[in-house]
Amino acid sequence: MLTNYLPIVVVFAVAGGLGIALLIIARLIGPSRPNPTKMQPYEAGLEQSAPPRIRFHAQFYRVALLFLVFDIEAAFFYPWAVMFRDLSCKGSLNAAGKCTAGATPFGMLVMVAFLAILLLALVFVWRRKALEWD
Amino acid sequence: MGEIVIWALVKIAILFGFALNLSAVLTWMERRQSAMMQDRMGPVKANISGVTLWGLLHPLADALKLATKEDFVPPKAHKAIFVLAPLFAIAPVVMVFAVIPFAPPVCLKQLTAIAPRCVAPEHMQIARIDIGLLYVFAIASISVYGAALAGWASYNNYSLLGGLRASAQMLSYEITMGMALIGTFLVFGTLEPGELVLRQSTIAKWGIVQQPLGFILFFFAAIAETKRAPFDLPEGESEIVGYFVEYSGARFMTFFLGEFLEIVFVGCMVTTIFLGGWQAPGLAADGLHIFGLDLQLPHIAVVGLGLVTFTIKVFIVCFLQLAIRWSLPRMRYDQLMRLGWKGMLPASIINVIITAAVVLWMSSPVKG
Amino acid sequence: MPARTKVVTVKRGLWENLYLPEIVRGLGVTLKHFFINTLGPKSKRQIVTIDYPDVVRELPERYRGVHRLNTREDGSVRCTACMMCATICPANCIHIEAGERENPASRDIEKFPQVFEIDELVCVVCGLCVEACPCDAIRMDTHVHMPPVEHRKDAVLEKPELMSRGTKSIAVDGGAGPDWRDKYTDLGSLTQIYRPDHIERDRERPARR
Amino acid sequence: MSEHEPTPTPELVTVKIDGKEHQLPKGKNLLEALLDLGEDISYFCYHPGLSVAASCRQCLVGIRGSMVPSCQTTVSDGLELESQSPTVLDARRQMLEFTLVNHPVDCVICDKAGECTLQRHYMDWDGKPSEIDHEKVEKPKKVDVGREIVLDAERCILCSRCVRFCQEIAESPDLVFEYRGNHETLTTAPDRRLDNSYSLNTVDICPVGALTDKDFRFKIRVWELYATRSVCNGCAAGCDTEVHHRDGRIYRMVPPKDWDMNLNWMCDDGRRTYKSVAAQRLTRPLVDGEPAELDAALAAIKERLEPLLAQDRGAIGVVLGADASNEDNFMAARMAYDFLEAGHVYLADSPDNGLGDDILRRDDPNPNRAGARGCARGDLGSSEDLARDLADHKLEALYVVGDRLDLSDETLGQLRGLKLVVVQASEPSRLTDKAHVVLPAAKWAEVHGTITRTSERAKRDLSASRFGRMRPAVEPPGMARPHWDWLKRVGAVLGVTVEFESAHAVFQEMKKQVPFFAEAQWGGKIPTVMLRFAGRRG
Amino acid sequence: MGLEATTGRLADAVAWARKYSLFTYPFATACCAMEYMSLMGPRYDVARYGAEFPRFSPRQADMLLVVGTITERQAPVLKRIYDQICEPKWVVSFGVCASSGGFYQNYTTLPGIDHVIPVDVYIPGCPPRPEQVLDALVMLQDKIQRHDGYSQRMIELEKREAQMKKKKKHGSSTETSA
Amino acid sequence: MSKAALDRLVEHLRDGVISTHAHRGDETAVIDRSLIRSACLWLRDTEGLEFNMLSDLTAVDYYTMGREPRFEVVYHLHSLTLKQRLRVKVGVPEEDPVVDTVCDIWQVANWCEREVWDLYGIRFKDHPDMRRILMYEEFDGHPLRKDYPKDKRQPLYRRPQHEIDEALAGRPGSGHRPGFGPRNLLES
Amino acid sequence: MYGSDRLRSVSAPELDEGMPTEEMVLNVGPSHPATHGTVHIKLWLDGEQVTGAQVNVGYLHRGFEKECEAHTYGENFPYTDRLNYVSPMLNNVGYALAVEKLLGVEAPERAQYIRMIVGELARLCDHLTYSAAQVAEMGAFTPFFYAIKARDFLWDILEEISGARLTHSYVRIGGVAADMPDGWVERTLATLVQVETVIKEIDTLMTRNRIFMDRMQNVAVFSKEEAISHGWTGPCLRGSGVDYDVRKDYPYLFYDRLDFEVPIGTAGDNMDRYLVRMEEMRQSISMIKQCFDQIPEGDYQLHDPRITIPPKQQSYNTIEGLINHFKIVVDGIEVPAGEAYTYIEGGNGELGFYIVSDGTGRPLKCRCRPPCFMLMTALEKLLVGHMIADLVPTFDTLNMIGGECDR
Repeated sequence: MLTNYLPIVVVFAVAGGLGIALLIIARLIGPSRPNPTKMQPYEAGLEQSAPPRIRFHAQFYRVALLFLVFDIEAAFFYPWAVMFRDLSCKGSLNAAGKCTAGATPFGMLVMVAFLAILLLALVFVWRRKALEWD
Repeated sequence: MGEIVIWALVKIAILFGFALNLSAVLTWMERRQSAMMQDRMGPVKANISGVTLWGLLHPLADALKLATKEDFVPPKAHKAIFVLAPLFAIAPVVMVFAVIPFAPPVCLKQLTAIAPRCVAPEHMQIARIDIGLLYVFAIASISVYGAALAGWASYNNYSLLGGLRASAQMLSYEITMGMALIGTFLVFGTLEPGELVLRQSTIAKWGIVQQPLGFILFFFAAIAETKRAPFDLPEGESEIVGYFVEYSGARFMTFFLGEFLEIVFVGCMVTTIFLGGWQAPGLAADGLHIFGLDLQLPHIAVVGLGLVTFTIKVFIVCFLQLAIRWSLPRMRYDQLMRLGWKGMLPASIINVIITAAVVLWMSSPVKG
Repeated sequence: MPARTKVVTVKRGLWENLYLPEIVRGLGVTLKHFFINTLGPKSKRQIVTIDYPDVVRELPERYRGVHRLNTREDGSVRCTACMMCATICPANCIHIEAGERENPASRDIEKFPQVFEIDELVCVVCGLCVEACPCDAIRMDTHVHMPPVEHRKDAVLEKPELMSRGTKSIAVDGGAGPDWRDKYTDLGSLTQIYRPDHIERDRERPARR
Repeated sequence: MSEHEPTPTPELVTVKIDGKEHQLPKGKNLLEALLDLGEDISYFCYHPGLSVAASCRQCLVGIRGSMVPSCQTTVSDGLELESQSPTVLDARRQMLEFTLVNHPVDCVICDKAGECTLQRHYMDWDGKPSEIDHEKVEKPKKVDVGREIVLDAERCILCSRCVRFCQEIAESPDLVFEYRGNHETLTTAPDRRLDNSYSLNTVDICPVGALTDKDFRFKIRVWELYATRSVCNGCAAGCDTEVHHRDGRIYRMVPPKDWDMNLNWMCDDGRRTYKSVAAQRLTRPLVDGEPAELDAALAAIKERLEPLLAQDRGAIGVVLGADASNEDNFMAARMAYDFLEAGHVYLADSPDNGLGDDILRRDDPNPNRAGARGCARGDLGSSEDLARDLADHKLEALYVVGDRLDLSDETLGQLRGLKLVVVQASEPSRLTDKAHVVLPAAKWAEVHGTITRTSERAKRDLSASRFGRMRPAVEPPGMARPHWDWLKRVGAVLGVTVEFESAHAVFQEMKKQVPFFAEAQWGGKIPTVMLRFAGRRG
Repeated sequence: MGLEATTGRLADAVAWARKYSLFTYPFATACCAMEYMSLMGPRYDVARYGAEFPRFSPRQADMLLVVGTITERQAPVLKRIYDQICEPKWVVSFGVCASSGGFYQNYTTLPGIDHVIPVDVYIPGCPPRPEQVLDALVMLQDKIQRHDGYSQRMIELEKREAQMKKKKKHGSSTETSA
Repeated sequence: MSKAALDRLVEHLRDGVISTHAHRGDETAVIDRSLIRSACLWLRDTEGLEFNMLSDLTAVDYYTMGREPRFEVVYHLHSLTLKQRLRVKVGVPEEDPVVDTVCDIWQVANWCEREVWDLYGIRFKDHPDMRRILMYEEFDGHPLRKDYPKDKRQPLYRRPQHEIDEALAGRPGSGHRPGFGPRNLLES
Repeated sequence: MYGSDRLRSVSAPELDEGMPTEEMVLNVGPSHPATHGTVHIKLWLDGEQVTGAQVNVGYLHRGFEKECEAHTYGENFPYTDRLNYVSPMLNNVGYALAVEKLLGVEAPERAQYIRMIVGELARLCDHLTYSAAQVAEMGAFTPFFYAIKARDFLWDILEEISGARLTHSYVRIGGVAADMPDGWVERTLATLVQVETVIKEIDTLMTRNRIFMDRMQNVAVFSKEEAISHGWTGPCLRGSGVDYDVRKDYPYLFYDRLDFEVPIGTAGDNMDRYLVRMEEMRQSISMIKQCFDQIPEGDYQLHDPRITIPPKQQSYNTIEGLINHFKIVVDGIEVPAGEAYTYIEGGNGELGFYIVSDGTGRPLKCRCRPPCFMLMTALEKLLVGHMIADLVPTFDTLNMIGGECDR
């Protein structure tokens, strides 16, 4: 089914081309008249007070870490969510999406367990005040 | 192989024509709509020998002007990243359109037939892949680089702050956005957008009815992803001027365009996932059945109606986004993060659990 | 005796904490405006924009516009270069150079402004010059605002231009004589500052729309 | 009459004014006495420098129930009078109303407006609209009565100050009244014009705008002017004067209002001296006739003078200026004697012109000949001496301060042969054409400084007032500078470091060094004021 | 360079675009800012001309609208921001204080921003009515359509100078070769 | 304004009060310069006076009136609790323009005193941050002194003169006639 | 600078230990959207948090006092207009009252009522502009436009009476420049209805919106004592819970004849300052209506030859009138030597004028006590410890007006 992804490559090419084309046009037809002041960064009409290459506050990194954790975890939900009905059935599904045999809380429980860990993590970071931003 | 590419190009032409035009129209709409909300006229004066087209020429003027504005790269900036950042801002948004189904599947050989049964319908989405929505999330999260890198590379304190805010905000809401949809997947059991639309055949089956909380969470998280008010912190014009302070001309336009493409994309996503996509009430494969009306329509007309429906829905969602953008004040960074992490994320998790429980209960065999 | 003070506060409950209800209420206001302004009946539309160059709004009677110099019966300038306006002008935007008429008739005023310039780019439109003029020469009731200019010197209005907007004034040089009170009683309040009795102008000015 | 002569202290008598007792000198003019007491009394015709006419009847006081003009009354023992009672005030108000009956509605064009006594009195005393309906009498307007003066008879309130001035001070009865009653009109005497050399004082003392100065007429409104106190440089008298100017231009000179050595008077010629300030001026240094930068000019002097300094200092001549201030001459003298050790020091002056009189004017047209002489150590050569020395080739270099050096063509020709001629002058002249280096100098109205005056009064009165003080009214044009400043700079390039910050510093040094100036005073701080806010004028 | 070199229809089209898409950098300081708000406001709605976007980044602005009194202390700030605006740019002096210092003729007020930066359009009035500003905007639009404006002229000038220099160089080299 | 408060101040300071007046109902005390801090503290903290707010702090230059001392620093006190006001002034001579700071008594005085320093050149002893506030650091002189010419500018930036001339086209507008006017108010 | 000892309150001390961050130094202003009017705020930032702030005002110092000292009392009205340019009428009134106090005269009753009416209209304009800026800078543009629309309606009314939209120069010493025009009362009342609607709309859109509340409540809290020590007056002081309104406590004009309440806040945070202003608008509207009910017939100007220019016809036709006219214009109104301080409730609080006269036609000193200047003294304190985004609403609630703060 890799052919399904072929259009995406085309889209990729088109998207990239579009962006680059825009920028090249600008380069070609825009006027240019540099001066020393223009070359300096804008800071509300004053000279830059300090260079912006600094170590940022740790909370920004924290967000990135938390994102990694939660986003990857969330990714696990996707297949589960899609397959949930199947997981919840002992037998197969009928056309109306109902189980033909009986329901089973297996899928549910699996994910609840997973979720519980995730929630625990959330509670942990919450309690550790890692979600405080002021 | 060749045929696929050609088809892809055709669909790209249609969809991009749609998306790009819509985003251009959106800039006009944003200005006219806000004007109407604010008791004023809005842009109307641009004209070509007297023809104003209700101000539709203004976006054209903007684009042309921005493209011909001085192209400026600050010498202290990190040049490569500075140049690449706008690409990062726009390319992912363009790419994610690939999976949006914008019209009913077409039976190429039975265009004039009524309710044809095709063997292999041509799906009106550029790429029909099973993990369509996962693809969306994967690609969409790249766009955070646009703002973050732009902010960092500009060598400017304001833009640095903007970039930091952008990355933190977009990462945070990415999670909520992803989690908010899980309920929908639970209900519909598919990740493929085209399939998702097909399963929302009646209003009662629309995502918004099935997943109201999911809809609200997704909608607002998506607005946050577009960096628009009340979540426009990265721009935060009155505080830090914006992550693109140092960008001029076409590069700035690229950000601008990306932002509007995102709005359109949010419109498409919400339409596809929650509003039944191109499905319209009463629109069936063989024609229109609504309010006692029984209209037999040829296949091509049905497809056309589907496309129109889709467009209208997207417009409505965009309209709503714009209305929100003009009415609400901006949030503060910590409040935004708190809302994301402590409000919407738990809410979405709870939504997942409840939905799962309900689905579980619903899918149990009918007693008796 | 009613309360002297009133404590203002806004309570915060679940309703507010839920974000959405108040957001929706707010959206209600803006959307109401939107729909009335687009779909509503013409009479109810609230768009207040004046489409300026195409639609010109009537300016109020007292509006202080660009200056003008009034003329006498014979068409000469009323101003006698007494410098009252230049004196009171806080911006010193009025420049007058006085001249002397060569052979004035016996009762004519021998002083007149050879140069009368107003730099509208300095003028702060305070109207004090009109108040200070003892000859009814300078007025700002033109109902015209000064147009923008491309060069600074273009904004210096000289005597001919100032006079081109002028009209005959009925105030009499050197006094109307001992019975001036009787002459002016029918003209309403004598004490109007911005609009002393100036009937001709009102008659001559075409209605604007 | 108010000659300020030391009079024996008069006998004080008790006078009751509005029920309050005051001690006043017996026999003194009652109006003067009341004014000295700070009483608020209006008057038009009275003038301390003139005889009493009592024609305006504005200074009424109530004495034993009747209204008497106070200027005509003298202080006597046991006098009881009302000065501020309602009846008196009302009487004055009525007098004012009568005065205004025939006065034209002319303030808009009247040059006196702003310093008009009538205006001031109206505001102080009346302030009510007229209640008289009366056709104003028409009289001649714009009558050319003299060389300098235009008369507007309508405005005249018949106070006769001008008539008295011409008779008593100028001793030239040019003005008279004709007709009587409502039609009484000021006019020139038969076959005469108002042409005496003090005629412009009538403009000053006219309480209204009946007499106006042709030169000043319609140029500017008085309240727009700025007043700077200075000294007239017209002749050796050195009358105190107020220079009225605005925006770098001088419009007129008037005698100061307060009492000083020249009374309230100034001669017509003196008033016109301001014109030379705005005349054609040197604005840049010239080296060999070509405009040069400041440094280049100084360098040229240094280059050409230094060889001479090494060889023959006796061949250097310095010319002091009778038109330069004491400080300038002091600096020039110092340079001549102490540094250059010049062999010849001269004084450039203009010869007496015989225009002097016993009122104010002097024969000597040089403002500061006495001061220049005072600076000199020993005799100064005259310009004839200079011509002679030049002819004898005794000079190699000449340094001239001031504009007054007037040499014959022949002598000027001889200047060519010199190694260096430096002229510090304010105006281009035949001399500057010949000079090697010309340094533009500021004029009297542009500098701080003192001059030594020789008026009769100055000799008699306090020695301090022998020195008149100049204050700058306008900025010097271009690169023009005060003489002393040029001398300082020239000295600096030649290696003399005398750092004077200001003319005041030079003055202090001069006072210390030169006995002639031991008693000199710099004079008080009199800031430039805008006449509009200079207190109540009129 | 680039487009500025071409003339004719394309340049006209670009000029058309520029005049209807004037992003403003409002250098708003004083009283006039109140009228600027009104100008933005529903009553006068400068958006009709497509000039409603205030861009506080000089890189994206086309029109520097100097609104209000500029003091000596602000002069370097104004100059800096003017310099940082990307080409093409226009300057509109809003109100008499910006244009000439108005009635602030004292130790602290700049006697007109043209002592610091070049100005394309001056608007009199203290503060100007929005109508006057709209007039000015129309005037500026005309100016843009004429390809006029201070910075345009400067670009033109620099280009000509560069060409001259090039020609000279070229000419001299040919001479030597000949 | 309050008569009673003024009386109490006079009673408290005795000889420290140089003069008092109540022109147009504004009770005013001119007090000795050295006493200002203690007097202010006393006025703030004494019951029945409770001047807990410093309404305004400014200075006046009496140069043109020729008065000695040349400057006066004026404190407008206000009691929010008792709704009464009082004006306290101290004379400051030109040669030694220093007054004790009151910025720890009322915080607002911090900036007000900076402003007085900036515009009048009166220094405040023990002020923590005696910088210019309204003018720029490069500015020379104190503009509200009467001997500072009104229109003496000290530019931080100017275009090249020929560009200005070109922009003004030789005519800066009639309003801006170059004025020598009041420039030499100050004697040399 | 305030906060030089850098309060560092970090959220997760354990996490941040050993991870020292660098401070970012950021200039906000002089030309920045948040600093409407020009002010320069130098911020030391730790992430988003403000650890130090230095506020530099003075960018709009236009030499008000120096100009006043160079012009006559009458000529100074245009300068006062441009002090607090959001409510020029109030400045006019305050200045006129100060000069009148020095002169020892009082304007006719009708003039005083007109002054109250235009003053309250100006207060409405001020607060509307405040709320417009407040919401717009927090990102909500629609209410901004509504407020500007309402303000434009009010300006139309003010223009009709004074002849200028913003810089009215309408009040005169001894009265006002002209009487109310015909039909003005009705038009004003009609406009007030529209303004009320707008206030209600802003209220609906903003006040209880949680985003707005989050950003306003408990931000920049200022205690009573500190507010008093910092010389705060007006809505900001009342927001901190101090009951002080010049109109109530020291009634000038005829405010003692009007029935109104003084809105008081409780917490002293941004929200309270906002709410106080919103309530004041409603009070102002009611006050204007009361004034219209009470206003008597009569003259709108004193007729004192030493204070007011005589009626034009007298100037044209009689020498007495002309002399009077000349003397007033040229010499100015000669105010007896002395000093006077008057204070009125301006848009931002106690607007005082301290005038010293030396007996001539122009003031020896004309000091304006600028309420915002006093408010701004506290800004550094208010910012430290909050986030950079709080700068915007905090700065807005202080409602700094450059013309008044820097003069």
